[in-house]
Amino acid sequence: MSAIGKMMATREAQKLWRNKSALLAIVVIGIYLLTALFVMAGGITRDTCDSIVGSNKLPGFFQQDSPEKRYENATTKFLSKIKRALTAEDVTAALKEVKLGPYHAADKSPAELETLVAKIDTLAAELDESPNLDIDPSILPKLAELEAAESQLKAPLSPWEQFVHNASVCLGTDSQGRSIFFRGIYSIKIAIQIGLVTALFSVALGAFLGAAAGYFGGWVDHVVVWIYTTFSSIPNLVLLVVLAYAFTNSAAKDTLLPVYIAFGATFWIGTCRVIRGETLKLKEMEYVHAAQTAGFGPIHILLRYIIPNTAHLMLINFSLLLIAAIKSEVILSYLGFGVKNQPSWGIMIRDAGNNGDVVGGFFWEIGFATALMFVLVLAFNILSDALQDAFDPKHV
Amino acid sequence: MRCKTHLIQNTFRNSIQIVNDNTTQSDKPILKVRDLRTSFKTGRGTVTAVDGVSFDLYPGETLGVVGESGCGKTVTNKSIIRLLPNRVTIYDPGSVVDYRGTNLLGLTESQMRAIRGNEIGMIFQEPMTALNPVFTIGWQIEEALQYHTDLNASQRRARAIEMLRLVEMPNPEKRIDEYPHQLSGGMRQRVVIAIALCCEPDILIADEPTTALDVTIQSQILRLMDGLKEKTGTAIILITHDLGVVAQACDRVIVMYAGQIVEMAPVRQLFHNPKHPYTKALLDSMPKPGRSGHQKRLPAIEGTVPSLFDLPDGCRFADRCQHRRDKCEASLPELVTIGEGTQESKARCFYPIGDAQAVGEAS
Amino acid sequence: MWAFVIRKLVYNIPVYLAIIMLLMVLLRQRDPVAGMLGKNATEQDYINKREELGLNVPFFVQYGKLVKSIVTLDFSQKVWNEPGVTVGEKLWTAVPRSLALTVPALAITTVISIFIAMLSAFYRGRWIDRLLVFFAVLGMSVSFLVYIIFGQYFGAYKLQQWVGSPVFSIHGYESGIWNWPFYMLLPVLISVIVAMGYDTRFYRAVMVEETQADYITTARAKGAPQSKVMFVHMLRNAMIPIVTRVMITLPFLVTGSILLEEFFGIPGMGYVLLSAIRNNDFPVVEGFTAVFAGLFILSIIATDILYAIFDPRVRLQ
Amino acid sequence: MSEIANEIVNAELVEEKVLVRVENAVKHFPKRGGLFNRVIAKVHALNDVSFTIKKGQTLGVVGESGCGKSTLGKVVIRLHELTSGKVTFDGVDISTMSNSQLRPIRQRMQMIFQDPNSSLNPRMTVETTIKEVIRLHNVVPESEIDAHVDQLLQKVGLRVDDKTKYPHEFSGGQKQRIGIARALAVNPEFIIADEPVSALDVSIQAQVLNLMMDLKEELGLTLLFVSHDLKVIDHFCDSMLVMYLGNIVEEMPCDDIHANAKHPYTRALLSCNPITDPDQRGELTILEGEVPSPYHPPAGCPFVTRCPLKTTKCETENPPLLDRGNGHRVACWEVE
Amino acid sequence: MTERNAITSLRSKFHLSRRTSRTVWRLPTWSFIFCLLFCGPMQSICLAQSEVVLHLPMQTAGPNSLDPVRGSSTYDNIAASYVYETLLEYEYLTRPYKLKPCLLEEMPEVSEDGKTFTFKLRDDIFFQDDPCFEGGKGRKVVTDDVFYSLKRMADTSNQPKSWWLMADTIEGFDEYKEEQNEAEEFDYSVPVSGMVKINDREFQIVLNKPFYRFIYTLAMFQTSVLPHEAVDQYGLKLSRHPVGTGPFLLDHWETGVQMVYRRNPNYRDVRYPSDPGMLEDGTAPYLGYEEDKALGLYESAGQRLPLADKVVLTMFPIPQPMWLKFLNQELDYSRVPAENFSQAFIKRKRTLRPSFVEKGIRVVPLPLLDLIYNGFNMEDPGFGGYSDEKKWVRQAISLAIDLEEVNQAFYEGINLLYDGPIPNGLEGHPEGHSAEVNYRGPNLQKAKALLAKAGHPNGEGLPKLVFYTSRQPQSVAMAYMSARKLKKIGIKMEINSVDFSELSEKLREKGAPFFGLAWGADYPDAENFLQLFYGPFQSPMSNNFNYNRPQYNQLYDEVRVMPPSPERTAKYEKMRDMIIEDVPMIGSMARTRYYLIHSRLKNFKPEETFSNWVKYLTIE
Repeated sequence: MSAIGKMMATREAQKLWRNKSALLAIVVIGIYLLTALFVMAGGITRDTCDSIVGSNKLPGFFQQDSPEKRYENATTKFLSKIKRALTAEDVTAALKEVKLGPYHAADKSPAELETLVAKIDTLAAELDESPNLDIDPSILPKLAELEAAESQLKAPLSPWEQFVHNASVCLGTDSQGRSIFFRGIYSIKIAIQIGLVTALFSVALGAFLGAAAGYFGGWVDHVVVWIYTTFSSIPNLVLLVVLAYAFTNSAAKDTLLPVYIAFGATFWIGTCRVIRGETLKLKEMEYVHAAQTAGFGPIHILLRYIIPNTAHLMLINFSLLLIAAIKSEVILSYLGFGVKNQPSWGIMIRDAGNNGDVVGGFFWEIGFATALMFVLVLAFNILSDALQDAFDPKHV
Repeated sequence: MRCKTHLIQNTFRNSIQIVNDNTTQSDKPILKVRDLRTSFKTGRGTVTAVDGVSFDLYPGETLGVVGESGCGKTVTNKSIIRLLPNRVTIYDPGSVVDYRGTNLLGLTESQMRAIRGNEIGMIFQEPMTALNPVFTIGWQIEEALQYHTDLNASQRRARAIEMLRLVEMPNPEKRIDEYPHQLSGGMRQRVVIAIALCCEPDILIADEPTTALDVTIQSQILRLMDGLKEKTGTAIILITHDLGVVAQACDRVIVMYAGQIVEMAPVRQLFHNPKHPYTKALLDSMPKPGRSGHQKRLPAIEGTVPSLFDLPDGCRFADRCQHRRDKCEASLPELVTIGEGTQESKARCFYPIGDAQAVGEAS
Repeated sequence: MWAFVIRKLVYNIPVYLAIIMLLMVLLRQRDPVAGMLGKNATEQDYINKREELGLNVPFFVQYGKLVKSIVTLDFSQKVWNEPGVTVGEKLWTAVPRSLALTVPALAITTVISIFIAMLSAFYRGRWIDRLLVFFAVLGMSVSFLVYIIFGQYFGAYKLQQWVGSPVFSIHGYESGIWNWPFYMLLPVLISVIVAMGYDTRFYRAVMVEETQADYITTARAKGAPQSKVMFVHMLRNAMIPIVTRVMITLPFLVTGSILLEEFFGIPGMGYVLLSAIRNNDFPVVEGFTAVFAGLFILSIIATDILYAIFDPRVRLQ
Repeated sequence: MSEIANEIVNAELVEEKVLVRVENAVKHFPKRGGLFNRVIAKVHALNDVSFTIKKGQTLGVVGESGCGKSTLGKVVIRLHELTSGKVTFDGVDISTMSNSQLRPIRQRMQMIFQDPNSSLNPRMTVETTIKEVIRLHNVVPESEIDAHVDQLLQKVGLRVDDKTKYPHEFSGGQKQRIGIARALAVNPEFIIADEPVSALDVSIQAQVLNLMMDLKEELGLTLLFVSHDLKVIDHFCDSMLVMYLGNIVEEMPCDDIHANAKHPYTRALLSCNPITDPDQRGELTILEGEVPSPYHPPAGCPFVTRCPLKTTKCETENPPLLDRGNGHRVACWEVE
Repeated sequence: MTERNAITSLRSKFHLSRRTSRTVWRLPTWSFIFCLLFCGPMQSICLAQSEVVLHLPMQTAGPNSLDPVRGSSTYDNIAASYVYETLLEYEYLTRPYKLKPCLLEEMPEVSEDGKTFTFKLRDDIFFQDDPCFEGGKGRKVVTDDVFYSLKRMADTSNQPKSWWLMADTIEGFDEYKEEQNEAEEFDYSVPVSGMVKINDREFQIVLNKPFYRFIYTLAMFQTSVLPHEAVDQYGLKLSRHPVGTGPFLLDHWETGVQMVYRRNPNYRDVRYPSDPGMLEDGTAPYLGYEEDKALGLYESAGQRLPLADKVVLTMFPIPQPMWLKFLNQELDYSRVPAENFSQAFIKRKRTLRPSFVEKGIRVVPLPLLDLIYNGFNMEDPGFGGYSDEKKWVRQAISLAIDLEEVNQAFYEGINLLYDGPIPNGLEGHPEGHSAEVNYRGPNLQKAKALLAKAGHPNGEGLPKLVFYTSRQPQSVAMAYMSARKLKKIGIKMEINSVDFSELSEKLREKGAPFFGLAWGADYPDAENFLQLFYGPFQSPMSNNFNYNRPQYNQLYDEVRVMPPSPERTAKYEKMRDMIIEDVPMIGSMARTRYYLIHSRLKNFKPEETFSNWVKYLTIE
């Protein structure tokens, strides 16, 4: 990493700093990284993402819910929980357990609650007469009354809870009633994690093997070339899926490890090839000869002279692989081999696609995930472009 | 083969003769460059690579342009033929490149194309890369003919073979169908020359044509160019950093330093009686043959060329000049005529060598 | 040249053997028999089935069998999950359909990308170049899956609603050249849009490099018009990296595109392959990989040969 | 009398002490091809080359590109392995030593490279570059390293403040000075300079040559100086080797090469070198033709294809490098 | 002036003449050429309207095998039922289900002891024309074909998936199976003592015991009748080349994409059911008759089947294209996936949204005979076992899981929750869907109390509960929802999402302590569900729970030979309550399928227990 630090002081780096769009990209990436750190620090937990905050699929600010939707919200989720609790053996204890998103049962006696429930039921029954509430404006007062009664069932939220709740429904919920907003934000962590680990691993492995192959030549070179030719001659899809399958019964199946391995095994090849080529070039540079004549051993030369001078390629490859990892996660998740047990953009896009959300005109889940991913990938694309510009004088 | 030496000697003599004729007959210059000022837009701001260059080129003469890397000699010549990237290049509106009465800087790109290769040919430094590797050399020569002449295919081929013969390519009928990589450096440079000359341009700009070649090949190429000049009467601008090449091949010499002409003189005068301290220092710093200076310190020019981004207000050579005085650092000297008669030379110096005293006291 | 080809082939034999080995080892991490028999099978059924599938013999015997069948170009192994179908039949029906999708996509992408790249390289640094590069990057930043989901919705369904008559099929496949635009053009266009960003950027970098070459200056000094410089001098030299890239892509054409095929109901190789992996249909996966790896190696050799054709400097050794 | 004689002998012994001896050095670069990637052709970079460098001597090697002069330098310092032959340094055969055995020898011999832009690791500061070498060979104790580095930089004419800078922050001439400082850092006895000034501008070239000259005097270095520029060799060296197509065609002291040069190639080189005097222009020997391909050198004398003096004998037999006395050796049938 | 002369001379030699500036091809002109490439021919599809073509969807990549014996999935069933027929079938419109003869002249005669069934085949049944027959003409179906088809279920080389239907049923059949599979070649000509041929049209089948369910078996597609010629001819390829007696022929099959069927021109004269009319006492002849009548299901009464000339069955492994095609009128009907329910429906009334109604789309709901459950392996040392402590732990787990929440989150609340294994509509289903004693969650207090009682307060001392479920994202999400609930009572649950094949493997090995599965009815009898818990049917047979309680087994032995009667129902209820008490499974849910149809589709009354109803469909 110190090599990268030193690189930042060079002319190339200055060229990079002058590039305004690259700076903007760096700022964007920084924001994502901070968000990821925030999530990692427990800012948003997996439970937050999985908890059901409502069946309201449309984002709050987008449009007023239709009367049918309002009716449904008021009469199903929370109400049914209260009703069930009221029939339990230990009513008070059961009431304590009632929870929907941030809401708890109001601090009322079971009798009071029962009256409220009865009131709601009567109102609901009246409303139920109407075949379609959406086209019947006359029911609106009654609906308001219903909602008011229902809200009395719930304990009032503290301002912070209210804020969190508003945030969680600000982009609506997915088909299971989970907050799209929190899932999307949480996925930043997953994306960054997958991207960083995969890219770091692939670049490190590729660079090391590539540099060694290029520098030592001979049988080392033959073996490395042989390995990467072998790996690249198996269709990527087959390799990815078969590798992901290999973890099906292992303890690591619920972690991101299968994803890391599947990507890592396929991604290092490109880097290896590039670094090997560059090493072949660097090997003939005079400063490498100088180091040889000074009497430095091959490992020293490799680590101090060859690899640092491929740092720019590693950096460019790193950002390209990061993009590739984030984008491939979607495909792998679609095929069912990607992230499990936690949200990711891939899963959000897949769910939206599988659930026919798009057909139903419900673009929020796929839209938010795509937008978040788009901005990050775009930023990395711009950055890697800028890096290429800065480090490859021919590229301008 | 030894008899060739004699022949060449004669050739050189003749060429000098012609130059002298031209100048004495005050033949009209074929190219007049006036106050050429070329700037580039870069990431760090605009930089003026050529700053107020003016000179004339007469038919049949070889004009040497000499200077260290980055002094603007290549930019000057690429400005003339307008081969600099349009996007980043700014020609000063006051600059004029007058070729037979037309200002080349004012021409459109398509008008310029009719000039390039046709009226003005160009040879480049790296014969290894200057040829397109995927086409035969014959194709590449014929291509130029295709743009500028009405010859049909077989005539073009005949002409290309003729050109190869002219540049003393052995076995041209066979070689014409070879690819550049099959030729040695010297042979490739001959091909480049053949391309430059196939439409019989009035001016040939040779940008360090021999730098990348070995000395034995260099002398072949120099001889060849001189011979061709003889036959076609083309005026040559020869860019080089090698004073030896200048001494061998040029009639008049322009010495450039940091984007400006610092001295302009006929070749003999320049070598025997340099006016500008830079020219003098440059000549002195060359290792001399013979035992006199063997294993002695060379009179080197200390310091480095100033950055074009950060030029001094005064004389650009001032901080390296052994003769500098206060005035040199304060203001920029003009390029003024020094000397007498036909041996006329110009130098950009307040205190030119030789009559430094005189000018110095006059001011 | 033949010596070169033969040497390359010989050199790649260990690579080939390793590919088959690696794949077989990876595949055999899973037990296909249980899934096939369902849960009601007895131990004896299980043993019988293993025997029938040839899984009862030691690994290296299986390996030898597979290698032998590949060497003799024998694709008559039975597909496990589709009784009565051989691997060969499976591949030969699926691959052409994938090709009908991928070949036009590659061709269109390459042509358009080269064109845009040249335009971009020509106007390098100006707004039109920046715009084109920006769009390329923009296009690359969206997931393939999103393109497909929205492409199908807007490109097939919505378009049909607006136009009033079917323009592109939403889903489905029929063979025949006249059916091609209806069923395949939309998926092809989607994959063109997806791939164009990458290709444009790559080709642009190639072109930019070429524009800086000395011989371009020579050509301009000759008085060559810009069109000749670009389409004759530059393109011919740029053909070398372009050919390399296209050749490297070629073997991947037979894998088809799993996502497009699944969404648009094209029974191509990607579709077959994925369901084969999911259903543990080893013969299909192995047969296909063998073909693919063979193509891959051949394409590497072919690349070298084409290289020599396009670049007279290269001699095959 | 005897005392004087003794002294002379001693002086001679000291003076005559051979530091580097190259015997029958052959270096082939193989070119592979064919069905099984066998060696199908060889570049004859060095073809039976023998010479010695005495302690304190500066030996110049001159020749055109591809004649093997750089290979010669690299073979001596073991950057390339010899195909056959032997290199002895201070009486020790180094051509078969392992890398670790070689390390102490490497401290005593160093190399200066041609291209200042590529001879320094762009990712290391000047200080790191030099210190690294010092540490490797434990030239000075750790505590004195800083002082040693400063001293070195001053010696090559660089500002001490600049030591934390990266190579790209220097001009070409300064980079070459850093390269020299790195070579000197381990206090070597013998330096191979591979075209150290050919990539520099004329004005800078003189600066660097002067510096090397000073250092040579001051440190009593032995040098192998490779260049394609006869003028520089002539100016700088005590004696020189002229190489052509992997062969030494002439070796002679630099006392007056114009008068003494015997080999037709040396003579051609001399006259081709453009002389900075317009009055002397034209007195050139033009060598016709091109250097033959190193893959297929001529059967006889390597120079036969271009030689103005060639006879039929030259076409079949390679002339031996014969001593003509006074340290002058020539390989030519036509020279008496 | 000399140089000028030189030029002139050269010029004359080569006829050099300088050109004036040339017109140049500007770059943009190229763009037009490339644009032209896009203007490929666009064509629209024209469907021949002369024949009746049905476009139906299938929500999967497609069937694996059309061989009745090899096929196992619902999709195999559906695809095969176009071509194959069974001895009996269900009446299309009548509810509750009622069997009627299909290949038979009349319903089989059952002997007094209920063990001997006498059958008589119809005289007009021919196999489809196929090259495997002599002259390519389909021959008449005879008794031997029926026996042959049944015997194929015993031949393990066919990898039959449904032997359990025949196991311990027909006299001598089990022995026959054992003998023939051990013999070198499976000999179909060897007689089975329980299969008695009377003549080519008449035969008897003798059972070991009077198994009542046997009659249902004869309506299941596994017992479809097929000719031995086809098996001989096609071998394994029979899976893709069905030769049956049914109303349709398989025209072509594009794996994973489409199957096209055409009308069987030689199909015997079968007519659309005629309107039974209201009974004399003014009651409907069957459940839902009025609705059927109102929907016009009797408009085609008396018409010859099949009503459609061609059926295009398209596979949709992913929903989006299916939805789009349905909305685009390219499919005649579509199932509404639960996740999409609220997009199409006003949830309150379960009616279609106006936007759908405007398009002329109608909804047809179908409650399924479904059992969705999470099962325990009763032999698992951690959570299996019959001791009270183990039972309490399972009961606690059951009480912790909130099925209603699962229903709301994943099924839009449209699933029916009930206790025990018997779905709604069958005898033995608890009244009000809820048994008197039950352990339906959520009741965390009770769950915690039970855990404590079992000696595991807050889950202490309990191993990790390893749960196996399908790879489907929805199942995984459901599992995690349950895991969160279990965490509240201190039980850790590990979730393994696996392919069905891996799950099968685990179940076969009894290696899955806890697993998610579903069972759909093969025939409308609670026995079909209760047999899941019958001890002798342990893995690898259908009893995945490895539940084995002697009382239960005894009860099962009793009920399986009983005809429908109040006594049998009482026994069903008893068995149900045993299951509820022992908690070998946590459940239950039954789905309701919502079908959307375009108004052009006629006679649509979907059913998933049997699938041969496509022959009744037509479009306007």
